[in-house]
Amino acid sequence: MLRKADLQNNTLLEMQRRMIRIRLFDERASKMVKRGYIPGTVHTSIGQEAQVVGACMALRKGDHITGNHRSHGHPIGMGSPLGPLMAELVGKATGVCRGKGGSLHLADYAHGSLGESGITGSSIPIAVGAGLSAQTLGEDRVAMCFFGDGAANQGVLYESMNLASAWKLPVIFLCENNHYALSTPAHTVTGGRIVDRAAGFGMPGVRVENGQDVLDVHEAVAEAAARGRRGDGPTLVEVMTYRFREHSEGLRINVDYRDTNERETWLARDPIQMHRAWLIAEGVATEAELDALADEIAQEVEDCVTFTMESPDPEPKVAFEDLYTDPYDMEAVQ
Amino acid sequence: MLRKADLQNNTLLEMQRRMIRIRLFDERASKMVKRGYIPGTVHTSIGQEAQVVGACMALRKGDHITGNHRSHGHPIGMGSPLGPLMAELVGKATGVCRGKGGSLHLADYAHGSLGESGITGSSIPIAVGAGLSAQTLGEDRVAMCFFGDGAANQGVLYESMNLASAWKLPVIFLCENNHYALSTPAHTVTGGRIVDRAAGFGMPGVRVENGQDVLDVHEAVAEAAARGRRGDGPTLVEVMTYRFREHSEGLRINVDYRDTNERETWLARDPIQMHRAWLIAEGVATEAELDALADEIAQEVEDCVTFTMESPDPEPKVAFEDLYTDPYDMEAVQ
Amino acid sequence: MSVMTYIGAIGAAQQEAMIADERVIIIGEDVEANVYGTTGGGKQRAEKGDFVEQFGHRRIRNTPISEEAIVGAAIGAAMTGLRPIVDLSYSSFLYMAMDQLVNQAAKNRYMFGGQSSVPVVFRSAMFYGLNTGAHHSDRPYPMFMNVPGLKIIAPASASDAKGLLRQAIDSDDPVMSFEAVPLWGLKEEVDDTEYRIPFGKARIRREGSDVTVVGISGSLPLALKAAEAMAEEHGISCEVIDPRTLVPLDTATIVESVRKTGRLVLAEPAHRACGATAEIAATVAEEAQDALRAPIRRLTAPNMQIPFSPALEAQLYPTTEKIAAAIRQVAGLEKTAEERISA
Amino acid sequence: MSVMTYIGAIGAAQQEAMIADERVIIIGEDVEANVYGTTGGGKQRAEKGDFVEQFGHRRIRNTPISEEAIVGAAIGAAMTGLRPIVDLSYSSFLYMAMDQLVNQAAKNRYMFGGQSSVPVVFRSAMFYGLNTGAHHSDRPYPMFMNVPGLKIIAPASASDAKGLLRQAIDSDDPVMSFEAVPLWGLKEEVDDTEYRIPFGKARIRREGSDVTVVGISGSLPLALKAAEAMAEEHGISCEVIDPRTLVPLDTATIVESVRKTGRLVLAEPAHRACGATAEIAATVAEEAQDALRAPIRRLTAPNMQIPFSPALEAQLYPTTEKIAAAIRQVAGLEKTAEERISA
Ligand SMILES: Cc1ncc(C[n+]2csc(CCOP(=O)(O)OP(=O)(O)O)c2C)c(N)n1
Ligand SMILES: Cc1ncc(C[n+]2csc(CCOP(=O)(O)OP(=O)(O)O)c2C)c(N)n1
Ligand SMILES: [Mg+2]
Ligand SMILES: [Mg+2]
Repeated sequence: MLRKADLQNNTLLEMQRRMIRIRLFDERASKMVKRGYIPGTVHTSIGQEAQVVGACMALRKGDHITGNHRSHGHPIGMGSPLGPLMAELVGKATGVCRGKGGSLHLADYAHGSLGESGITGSSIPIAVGAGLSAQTLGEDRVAMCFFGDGAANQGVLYESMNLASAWKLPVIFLCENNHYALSTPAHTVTGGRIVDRAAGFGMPGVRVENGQDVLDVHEAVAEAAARGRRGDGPTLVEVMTYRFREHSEGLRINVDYRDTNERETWLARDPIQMHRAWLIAEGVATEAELDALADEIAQEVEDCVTFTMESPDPEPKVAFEDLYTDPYDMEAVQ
Repeated sequence: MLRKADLQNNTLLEMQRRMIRIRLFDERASKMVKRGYIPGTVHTSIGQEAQVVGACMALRKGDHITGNHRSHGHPIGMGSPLGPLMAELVGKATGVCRGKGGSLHLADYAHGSLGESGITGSSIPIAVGAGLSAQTLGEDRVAMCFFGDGAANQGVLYESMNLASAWKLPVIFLCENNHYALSTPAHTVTGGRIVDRAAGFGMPGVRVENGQDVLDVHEAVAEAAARGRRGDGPTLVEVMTYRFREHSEGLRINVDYRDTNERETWLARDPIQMHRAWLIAEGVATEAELDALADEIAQEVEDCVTFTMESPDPEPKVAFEDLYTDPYDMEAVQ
Repeated sequence: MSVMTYIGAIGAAQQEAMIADERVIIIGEDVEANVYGTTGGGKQRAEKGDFVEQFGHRRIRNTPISEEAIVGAAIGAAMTGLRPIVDLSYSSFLYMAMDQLVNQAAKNRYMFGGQSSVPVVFRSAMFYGLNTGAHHSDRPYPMFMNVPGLKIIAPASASDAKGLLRQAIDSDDPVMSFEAVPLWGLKEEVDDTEYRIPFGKARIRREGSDVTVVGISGSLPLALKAAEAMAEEHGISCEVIDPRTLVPLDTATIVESVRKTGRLVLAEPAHRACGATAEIAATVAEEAQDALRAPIRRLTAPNMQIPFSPALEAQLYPTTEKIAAAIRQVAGLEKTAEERISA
Repeated sequence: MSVMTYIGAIGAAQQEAMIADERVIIIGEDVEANVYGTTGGGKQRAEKGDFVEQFGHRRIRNTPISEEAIVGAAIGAAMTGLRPIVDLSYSSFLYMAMDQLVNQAAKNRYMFGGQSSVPVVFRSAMFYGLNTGAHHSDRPYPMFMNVPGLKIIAPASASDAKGLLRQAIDSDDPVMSFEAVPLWGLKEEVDDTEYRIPFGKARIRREGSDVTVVGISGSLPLALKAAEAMAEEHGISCEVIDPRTLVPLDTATIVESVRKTGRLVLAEPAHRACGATAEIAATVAEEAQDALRAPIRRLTAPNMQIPFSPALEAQLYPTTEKIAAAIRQVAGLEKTAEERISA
């Protein structure tokens, strides 16, 4: 309740908007995988919207993020328009990466997204680099990297945390702890708690226990961002959350690696429903207004699909562009 | 004083023996670098003998170690004979690695040394693997990896600590904190304290503040080894020590990166002198006995040099052996 | 004999080896749930049994996502009594463990003068042509060919996959297995008994006298198809060779074939520069230059990263048609671009 | 003009670029104390000035021993406004950062459809022939040639080192610089003003008509010496070519030369399989097979790790004598082993 005082109503509503955008975009993407419009697979953020949006909205224009394979939420959280994202998933010329990245490698430089990474953990030091350039150039910005509980066991995370800490870089290490890495429960492959790893690297570690609450996440990340901007260095934020779907759409895993009770408990804590109830209870918006918001976004998602399906495929020669900044030289690559 | 009760006199003397062995071996090696007998350079353990010997002597026959570029102390600490080590440094056929490893890549399988590594941090997971085989095969042994304060910022350490912790492997992570990585003071490139990194990976972290005291080191490592053998998993032991010499023999660094006062304070805490005084004070040995011991080792080092200088160079064809276990096939490699 | 898929054959080889030798263990991400299809679990791709039930949690272990430590631990375990198989899933993840592969697995035995041996197998699958984007489409075997001390297998059929992998697991040296995902579903009659295929022996998949065609990994079936089409359409007789192992590489069989045919077409899915076909072409130019009656032709992925879009990706790899065109060209049935211009 | 060593020229290029552009920074282990000799400090190897004093601690930074994070941070910094130079000291340490080099530096711009550019230089030095043992003797540039998206320079002289490195720092793409430690002390007259050498233009170091000799990195001076000896001793006229950049690789100049000479000898310090010379040999076998009047000869390190002992190591690399023997052989002055046997 206290926290509300700090945030404008339109910010509180924008949080809901972005969470619904992620939900509906991902649900639609999931269908499009099943129907074969999207090649390969996608990893949805369904269930993790609060964790994504709370974090992204704690940043400002000019700040940077990097992400991972669970990728659509991050740029949407930063405010990317949906059309070029969906077109990218389908591999169209109008995709945000010209159809060359696909779901796993979304990037939207206009909205601060430096790129998702299909290689788990691999984009973590990229964010450290964005913090380094901010510090060196004296620019007032911070950088945040998203990674999962699984990726938290990649060594590069600790090299990155140490570097950011030693150099006091404005970096936020945001661990999306959804309790599983694919079929592997985090506790079976993780020694200790991730949040506790911060201390040994000389930085604060904060665990958001209720990662389904967008305001809780927002508060923790806003604090970390402020710390970075003050020149006090990096923060590790571990957000406890849950993915509602399978690791990736269409993947069938032979083994019941997630307990039914556990799943149901988490499903009952839907971040969008929770924030909706809160907005109404606090008088920020009425049911009708929130219904209208959801309808509006549903239409936006429809439109992004129409945009996508009406977009052309990239010309074959596009495959031979963008490797280097030099003008395209077909000879050289053949 | 208490600790003495647990150790036999011959163990206490053997500690002194091995420390002096390291000291005299390394001093001799240093001279041989200067005179051009040893190609390249060597990294001595002079000043760090207590840290090395206290750790090695806490292990048993059958246990394993891996090490790093500061490499001679580790096999000597495990009881390796000096001749084949010195011959290896010079590149002779009688070298412990047939002249193919050199100073940075000593290994003595007969004495539990699985190999030093010129790549900092790179031998850490090798020790984890030795712990994995021990656990899987039900063999009652532990594995210890040595690495410096500099290497403690390599990501592979944290992957390894996590893996060993998750699987409860009998591994000891032994950080030789001599306060510098080459010309770089540890505090300038390290966030937090290394020992504090253990907790976040679910294992005990122990810091031996007086790493110049062989008994202190021994105690900490013996405890860690016992823990491993009990099936309680890994331990991180950070030993605070100091190298008395330059990073490597012959290296001249342009900048005074080590404070003179600091150096003198540490030089006054010579691990060999300290243990000698203790042995005499405790009545374990007389001055005369300890002088005789030193003389004996001086002779041993003389002999190992003679052995080395009288040894033949390896035949050129030896360069083409040992790549694979298959019989040597010159054709295949040319 | 029974009909097996390529991926089923890999599972079968692993199962066979685990039964035969208690020291064989499998570690990797999500191997317990058989997510990648080679660690049992009847409903999935591998043919028989659930490995966890059959061999227990000590011998089939899920790992954290820590490729470097996993690979290093496998090396250390191999040096001290186990015979680990590391399932690294995608070949694109090998880079995470590069230091351990190059500086430890490949070098240890040599550096230590033969004191150690490193009996470990690193399996990874090359997903390409499947719209998985640049982070999941690598075919990096040429890099590892430049690292002495590793052995490399690249099976192109189910029966070879089973026999080569079994030989790899039995080997006392580190072996990297590069498996081609486009071949996963390919079926073949495979011997159910234990057999091993020796390393360094190319397999002549088709005898011929006019053109030697070498196909590596996923390019081999395309080469075979192209050869058949050329025989039918033009009466060109192609000898199709599968090197099967890239280290050791049986250049002798290829050179011998070129001495007979005088013409060489090479196909592989890796990038062009310094690829396996570069090595083969160079060796032939050294050892059989006098026998060459036409320029050598390499068909590879260009020196370009892999785009995601289905509209873009497929054009980057060798195809049956491209191989056929190259065969026609070296056989003199098709003019080169230059000849066409100057004509 | 002033006389500079190869390593001095590298320091000079770095200093020049840092003066010219505030966005250029240098990060690496022990760069502040100039331990590796290219970051100023008059008493050391680089020629002038102390970089820390001149450019401050923000622009010359010691890093932790964390190659992967350093390289990744440099990439991220390059994508957001800086132009970092990463000093990785020994080339053998590149493997630690392999994922960042291959999956991020090389792929980002492409995957993101041109949204990013990655103006970063990764410098590393190839220590070989110096008895540093297998962990410090790598010459791994061929691996990186197989990775589209990276550019690679391999200077063989002081003046080329300065001009190529300067071009690399000015480039908006990621460039790897492989420096040859055996050449560190080599002196040459070097232009003191700012100049850049364009990538992809081989340098013909000696014109000739009988045999084309290509030398890469540390092998180039040996090739030049061999060429001189052959001219004196046998009147054989060698054309000696230094590709200078390996990506892009100027095969056109080499092919043109082979069209003139009909003979090709290649020398490089890397391991043989899938080396740069394999790529060049393959290209020539594709594009100038008809012009070849003798087999191509490659001189490389064998597919063997590097031993420590001085009694063992030197024999593994190309030498002036070996290059000379190969020249004699392709020129028909020396019989091949086979010819000797059959004669
Ligand atoms: C280096 C690397 N290793 C393995 C994989 C395969 N992989 C993709 S996602 C995934 C699980 C990731 O788990 P986590 O980091 O917790 O993220 P989540 O999927 O739970 O959001 C794995 C193992 C990969 N993409 N990259
Ligand atoms: C991967 C890698 N990076 C860098 C080096 C170069 N190097 C050798 S020793 C050293 C310093 C190591 O410091 P520390 O780990 O503290 O060990 P110490 O020398 O102090 O015993 C460095 C940077 C190396 N050998 N390997
Ligand atoms: Mg997870
Ligand atoms: Mg140190």
